[in-house]
Amino acid sequence: MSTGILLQLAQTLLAILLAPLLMGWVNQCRAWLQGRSAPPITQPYRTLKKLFHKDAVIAHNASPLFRFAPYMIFACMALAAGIVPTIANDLPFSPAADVIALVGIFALARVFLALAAMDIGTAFGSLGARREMLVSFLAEPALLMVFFTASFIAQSTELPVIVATLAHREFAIYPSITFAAVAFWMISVAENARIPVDNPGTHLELTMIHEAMILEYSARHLALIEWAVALKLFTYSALGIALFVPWGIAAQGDLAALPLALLAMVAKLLLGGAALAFLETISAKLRLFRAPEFLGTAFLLAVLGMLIHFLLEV
Amino acid sequence: MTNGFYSYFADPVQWAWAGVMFWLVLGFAALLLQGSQRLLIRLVFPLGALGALFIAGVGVAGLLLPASAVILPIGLPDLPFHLRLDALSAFFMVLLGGAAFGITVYAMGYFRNMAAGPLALLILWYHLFLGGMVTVMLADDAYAFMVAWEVMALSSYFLVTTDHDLPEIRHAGFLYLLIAHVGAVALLLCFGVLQGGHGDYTFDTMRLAELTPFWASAAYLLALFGFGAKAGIVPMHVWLPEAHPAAPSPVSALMSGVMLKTAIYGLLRVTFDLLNVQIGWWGTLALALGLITALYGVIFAAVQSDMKRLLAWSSIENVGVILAGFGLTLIFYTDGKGAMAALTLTAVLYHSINHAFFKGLLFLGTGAVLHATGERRMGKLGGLIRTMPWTAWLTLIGALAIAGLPPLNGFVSEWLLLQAFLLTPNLTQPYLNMVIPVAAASVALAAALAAYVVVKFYGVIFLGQPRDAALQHAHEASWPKRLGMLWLAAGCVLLGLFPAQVIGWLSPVVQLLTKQTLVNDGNWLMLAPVSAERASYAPLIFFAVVGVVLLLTFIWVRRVYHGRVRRSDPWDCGYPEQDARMQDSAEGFGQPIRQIFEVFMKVERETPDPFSRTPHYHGASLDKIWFILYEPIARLTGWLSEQAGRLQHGRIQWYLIYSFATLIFLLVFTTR
Amino acid sequence: MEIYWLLGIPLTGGIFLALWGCRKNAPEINALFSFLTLIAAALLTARIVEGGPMMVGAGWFFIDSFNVFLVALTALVAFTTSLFSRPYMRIEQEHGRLNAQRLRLYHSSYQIFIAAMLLALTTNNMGILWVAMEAATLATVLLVSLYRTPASLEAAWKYFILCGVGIALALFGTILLYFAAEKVLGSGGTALQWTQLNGVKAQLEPTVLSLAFVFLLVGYGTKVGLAPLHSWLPDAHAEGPTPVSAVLSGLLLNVALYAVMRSKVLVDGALGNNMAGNLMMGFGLLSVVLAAFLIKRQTDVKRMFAYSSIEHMGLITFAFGMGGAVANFAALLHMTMHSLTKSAIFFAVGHATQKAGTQLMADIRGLIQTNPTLGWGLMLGTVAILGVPPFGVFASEFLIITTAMHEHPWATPFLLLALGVAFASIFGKVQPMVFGETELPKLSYQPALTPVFLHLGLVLMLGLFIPPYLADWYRQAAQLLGG
Amino acid sequence: MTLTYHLQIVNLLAALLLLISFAMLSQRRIAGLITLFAWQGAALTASTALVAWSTGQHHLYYSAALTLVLKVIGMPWFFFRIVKKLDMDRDVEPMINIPTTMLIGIVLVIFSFNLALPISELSGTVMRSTLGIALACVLLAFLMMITRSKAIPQVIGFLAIENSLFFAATSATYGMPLVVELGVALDVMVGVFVMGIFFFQIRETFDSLDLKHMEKLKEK
Repeated sequence: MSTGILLQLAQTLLAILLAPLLMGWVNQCRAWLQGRSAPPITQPYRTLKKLFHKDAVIAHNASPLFRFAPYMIFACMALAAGIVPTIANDLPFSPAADVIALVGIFALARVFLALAAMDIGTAFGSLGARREMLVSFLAEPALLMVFFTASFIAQSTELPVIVATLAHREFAIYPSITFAAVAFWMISVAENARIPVDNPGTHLELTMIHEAMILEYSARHLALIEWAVALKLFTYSALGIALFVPWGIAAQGDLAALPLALLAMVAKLLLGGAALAFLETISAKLRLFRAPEFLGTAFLLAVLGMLIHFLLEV
Repeated sequence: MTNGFYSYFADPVQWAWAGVMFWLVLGFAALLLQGSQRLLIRLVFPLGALGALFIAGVGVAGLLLPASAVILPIGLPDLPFHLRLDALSAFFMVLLGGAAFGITVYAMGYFRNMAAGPLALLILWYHLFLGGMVTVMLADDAYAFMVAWEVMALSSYFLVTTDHDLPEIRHAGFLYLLIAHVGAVALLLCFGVLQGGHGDYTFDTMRLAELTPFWASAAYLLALFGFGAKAGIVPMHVWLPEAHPAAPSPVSALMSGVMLKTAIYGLLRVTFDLLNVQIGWWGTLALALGLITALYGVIFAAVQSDMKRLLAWSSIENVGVILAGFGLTLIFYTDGKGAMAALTLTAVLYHSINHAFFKGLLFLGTGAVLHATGERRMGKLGGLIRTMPWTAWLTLIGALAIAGLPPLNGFVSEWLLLQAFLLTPNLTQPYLNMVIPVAAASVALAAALAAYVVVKFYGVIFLGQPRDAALQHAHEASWPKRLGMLWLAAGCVLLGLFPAQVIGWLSPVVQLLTKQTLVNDGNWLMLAPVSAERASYAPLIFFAVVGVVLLLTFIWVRRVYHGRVRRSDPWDCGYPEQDARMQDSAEGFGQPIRQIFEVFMKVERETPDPFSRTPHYHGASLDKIWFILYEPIARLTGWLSEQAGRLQHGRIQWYLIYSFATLIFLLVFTTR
Repeated sequence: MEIYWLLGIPLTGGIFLALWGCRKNAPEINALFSFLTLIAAALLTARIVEGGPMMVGAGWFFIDSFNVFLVALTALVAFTTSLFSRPYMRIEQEHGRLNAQRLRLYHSSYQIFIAAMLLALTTNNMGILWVAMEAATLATVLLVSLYRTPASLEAAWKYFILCGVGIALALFGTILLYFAAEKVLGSGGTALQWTQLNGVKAQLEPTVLSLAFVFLLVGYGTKVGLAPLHSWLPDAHAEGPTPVSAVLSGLLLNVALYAVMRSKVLVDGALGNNMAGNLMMGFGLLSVVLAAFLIKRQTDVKRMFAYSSIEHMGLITFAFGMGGAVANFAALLHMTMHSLTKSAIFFAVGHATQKAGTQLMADIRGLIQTNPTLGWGLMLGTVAILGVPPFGVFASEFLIITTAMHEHPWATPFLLLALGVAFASIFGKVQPMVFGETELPKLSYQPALTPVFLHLGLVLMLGLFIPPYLADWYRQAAQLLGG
Repeated sequence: MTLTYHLQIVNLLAALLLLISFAMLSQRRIAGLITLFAWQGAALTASTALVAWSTGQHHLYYSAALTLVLKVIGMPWFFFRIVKKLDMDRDVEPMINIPTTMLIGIVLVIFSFNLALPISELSGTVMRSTLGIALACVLLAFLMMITRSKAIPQVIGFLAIENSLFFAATSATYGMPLVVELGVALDVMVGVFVMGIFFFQIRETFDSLDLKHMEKLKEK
């Protein structure tokens, strides 16, 4: 148990610390693929440092909610990162929240972000909030369906159990999982505000969703949000790994496997980040009202995956 | 029952009846106290609130003690009022009492400035309403049930039409009472079937009646129709978005939070208790109806621009979710999967009580806003979190709860329901476990849309810049109001944080209906309905972790860096001036949803002329069902009555011909 | 002995008022006589309650629990109506719509009308029953045309001709009855005595009796206002003075139905099948549905409530047609509730229309403002007549509908439809009359609302608690009707 | 055999009644109508008296006398007075033309005979077919009320119904109990009186006794 606690803390801290790195890695890959000279991989850390040092400038009419939100969001993401098994698989936190609760956590963070965005009452803020919720009301159930497919296979909604089933039982091919995987990729693209749904690198009012929400933030608040965003990306990648390529995650209580698991993790993350960057480079940003269609497709795929599970695998 | 005085107060059911009587006395006392308005506010409402607390207490007692019954000396000669308090009634009494306490305390503040005369009447109806609802839950024979049911409807109608000088409120009240009455007649027929020819209308005989599947189904469908009309199930929902907003906010809170649940109670009572046979397709039907209702409700909630209407539509959504859960319970139950039925039923009950609390809280919040600003249109509100922080923060709790966000109560019931859906592979009918995942998907969709609605609701009303100068001096809610909201908010939090305990309290009810109890595999702080292996959720840990991380981050930031803050104008990509008109209006926020789901709506839009000096935009998304279902019915009756009117021709010879023809016809008819 | 008082008092009252009716205090005298009648009725009732059915006057009068409760009801409503008509008629006179002569006519015919109804109820002789019914018609014809407006004349004329013809047919039925009876009982006075007939009903000739019942049903049914024989009813109710509408709706219809029921008992005995019952169910359903749809298009408040009377009479007839202990019980209960509620409504409506100076509902608004008590009286009365608990009308409707549901399920959709339509129409029209704004000033004088709330109070009480002796009374009556 | 002899006469009178009813149905002038009504009364009196004599039901003599006074002398005189007072002895335009009415009348007669057949089978009294005839008369009078559009003919039709009923009572059942008879007679008298009042009221309000002025009360 105590080792469990330690492991849990270690993993969570690790996630929190490594998350910006992943972000940096993705940006670097993108730069390479687009033939730009890339910023150093540690650029995100520098940005955070700079932001933390700055004085916070907030609007006159900003309410306490506005200042409270970044901490809330950061905390939620930290918890999420703590729950998803990245290297080890017996985590004292994980009973606290299964996959459904995980979706709940993301939703909580999102709602707070959207509310904070509306707090100042600028045109962009409410615009961003609206678009964010629009994206999420399709992405969230789709994500849930992806999880359901996995849970139907594993007969459980507990991430460790799912991972255990998928990784440590005898190897089986689940066609449903492939559908789920595609759906999951589309969802995570949308949820992490990446191309083709959103573009993290722009402030064009026609396109921006996530950026529009955080326009009013500065300094430490902005830093926390940026960090949370990185964490979110990390968590989603970890989730994808745990669900679809879980091999290598250390089983319950075998500490010997940990270093290996760590290596495997890093490798998968590098690959995943590269893949994300690649896909972002080759695809173009969608018009906003194509986004619901995009996510609708994701939702459909997820449900389809579940049905296929019932057709072929039960 | 032993003789002597104590026998009158021996059982919970008698305490409960005493509580009802207390309310009635209070109500009529109000008529006598018309002289002093202060007394009405300061004395009667608090007493009423205590009554609510007492009822809740009795409910708890009823959950712990065995069922008890009593026969009152009133009613029909062969059918005196039978009252019975079993676990099911007890649970709903807890729900009622708990919610009603907060609401009544709030009402103390809400009606503070009302003139004595109308106030006295309002108090009378208010307490009749409460008493009626409790009696519905206690009734153990058809007559008592129907009387209580209609008293509830009637008194709430009079409450809805408190401001009867506004025609639209009169219309709302009329529509409400009409649909309620039609539903009541359907229930009457349902009981007529249930009694199975014994000529005895006590629930005991109904339990014994052996109905053929056909008649059982008839009874079930009638009940579904009758109770559905009260619960606002699509397509009988049209009255709800009219009536709930029309009422004064505490009444809206009671209607949405509690009265709808009496319909759920009735449905459970009839289906699981009175009917001696259940059939699988009933559940499928209820599930389908529930999902349709849920999605329909939430979609329309998203496009409303009147805050109370929005809440009313979201009530429809929640009822839909509850009904879907009910249907799933029925499916499991008829499939012989007692344990799963137990889980699902737990979810249903849990969601019912949750909805009572957070919807009540939200309606009270809107009431406070309404009083402070005199404005119901969200397009004229905004930024109230600065002028009325108490209301704003308390409402935030309700909003997060209704959005089904952890660690609040809304999430727990949703979680349980989804867990139940995940159990469907064990069903024997193959087609069902194919279909039900899709059902799960739509429940999830509804939940996600609910989040959208909440952000719209809260963001537009409480955040942003005030859309109207007058809002600058909106005053904070008075203390009774705050206390009332505080109570309900506390309810939301506690129900969210201690699900294991709540489920423990629910178990007698579940036991009663499904002959099975839900075993919590987890410990006191962890909820694991089936097995810890399968699924678990520990809101306390969850809460603790989030809290701790939040705190640590805060301290860390302050320690390592600094907490300096500078105020300035909003940045907003450097646009020079930001006025309130630039924010999203309620319509604007709902626009994407409207665009996506336009098929369900009849959209009326008038966009301003580009050259007009005073541009104004009007958009309304109307319920299509009204136009494709209700208007034809109205037209048909109109046509029929026109035909009937032709008979009344005015010429006496014709009238003579009628008599003549009738006579001849009967002579022929009888001599055949 | 009471029986003679019962019939004598209103009769002398009629004559007295015919002679001295022009006095200033005629209304009080009227009320006084009605009150004495009420006392006589009460005594008679007490006698029956303790002594059981009894035959008076060499078998000319027969009182059992069936008609004694109608007697009590009639006397009560007659009294309350006379109370209501006191201020009402005074104001009519002040408004110059009536003069002393007319008032004299009104008062004396009012008393005679009551006498006739009581006679019809108490007599044991089917022939006398017919005579009394005709007399009741004649007594009210001139009341309907009291205002001498073209409309009231037309209404009265239709009332007179249609009911006259109907009654004539009833007479033919009676003759056939006698025709069948004399072969069993021999000709002479006793052959038309109900008790005698009831004794030998099994031996009566079926074909003749079925024929007789058709005539009796069509005849008395015209006065009950069963569709399609109802055409006179709305006109008469709408155009006559409101107190008259109240007694017509509240009492005359009951008495006519009473006549039908007396004959039904005999016919059932003779035929042994449910032919009579089926006919009544058919008429009942038709009336309920037709009335409901006709209510929808009313603009005149009294006319609307007249149609609602048709609807309720239809419901009662339907219940009687179903037969059986519960249904008969319910029907009797409904008779009581309907009389009390409907007359209460007419009282309230009377004041309202008098105040607004019109019977058009579109012009009557916001009674709650002009006089709250009156407004609430009308609102509660309407709610009660629409069968919303805890008012007693619901109690009977509850029994009727649930019984119908398991004995004649085919009929329930019609009932459901009709009740729904009626509710929508009536409530939708009354609500704006009671609620909302008005420019009329407050009511200047004190309206006679005691009767209204007395009736509603009774209805409310009976909805929640029916005293045991009253219940037994109903049960016995239900028994008599073949429950 | 006297009975059969009487029987024949009474049957003859019955036929006469039927004939008169038809005549009424076809009569256009009000005066003529009143006369026919008087004749009907006369026939009724005769038959009643005959039945009374042949069967020794003495109270039938009273009814006969009553009929004579009321329906042969009283009412016709009354009607003639009114007609003179309101001078309106003009053609009464029936709503349906006479031949059609006649045809319907014949159908009615056949119908009522069929109807009465089983009953008259078991009639213990001397008269067999009279009940059918009475019924036929009732229906014919009813038909007349339907087809006439003025007040007085309608009333006469009403009284004709009364007559036929009375005929049924006397011939088929040797008359009702006396009290009833008296009551009926009283009612009829009062009824006619009330009608008289009505005629004047109607006349002074609509200045005509045409019923087509009285079609205001209807569903809009």
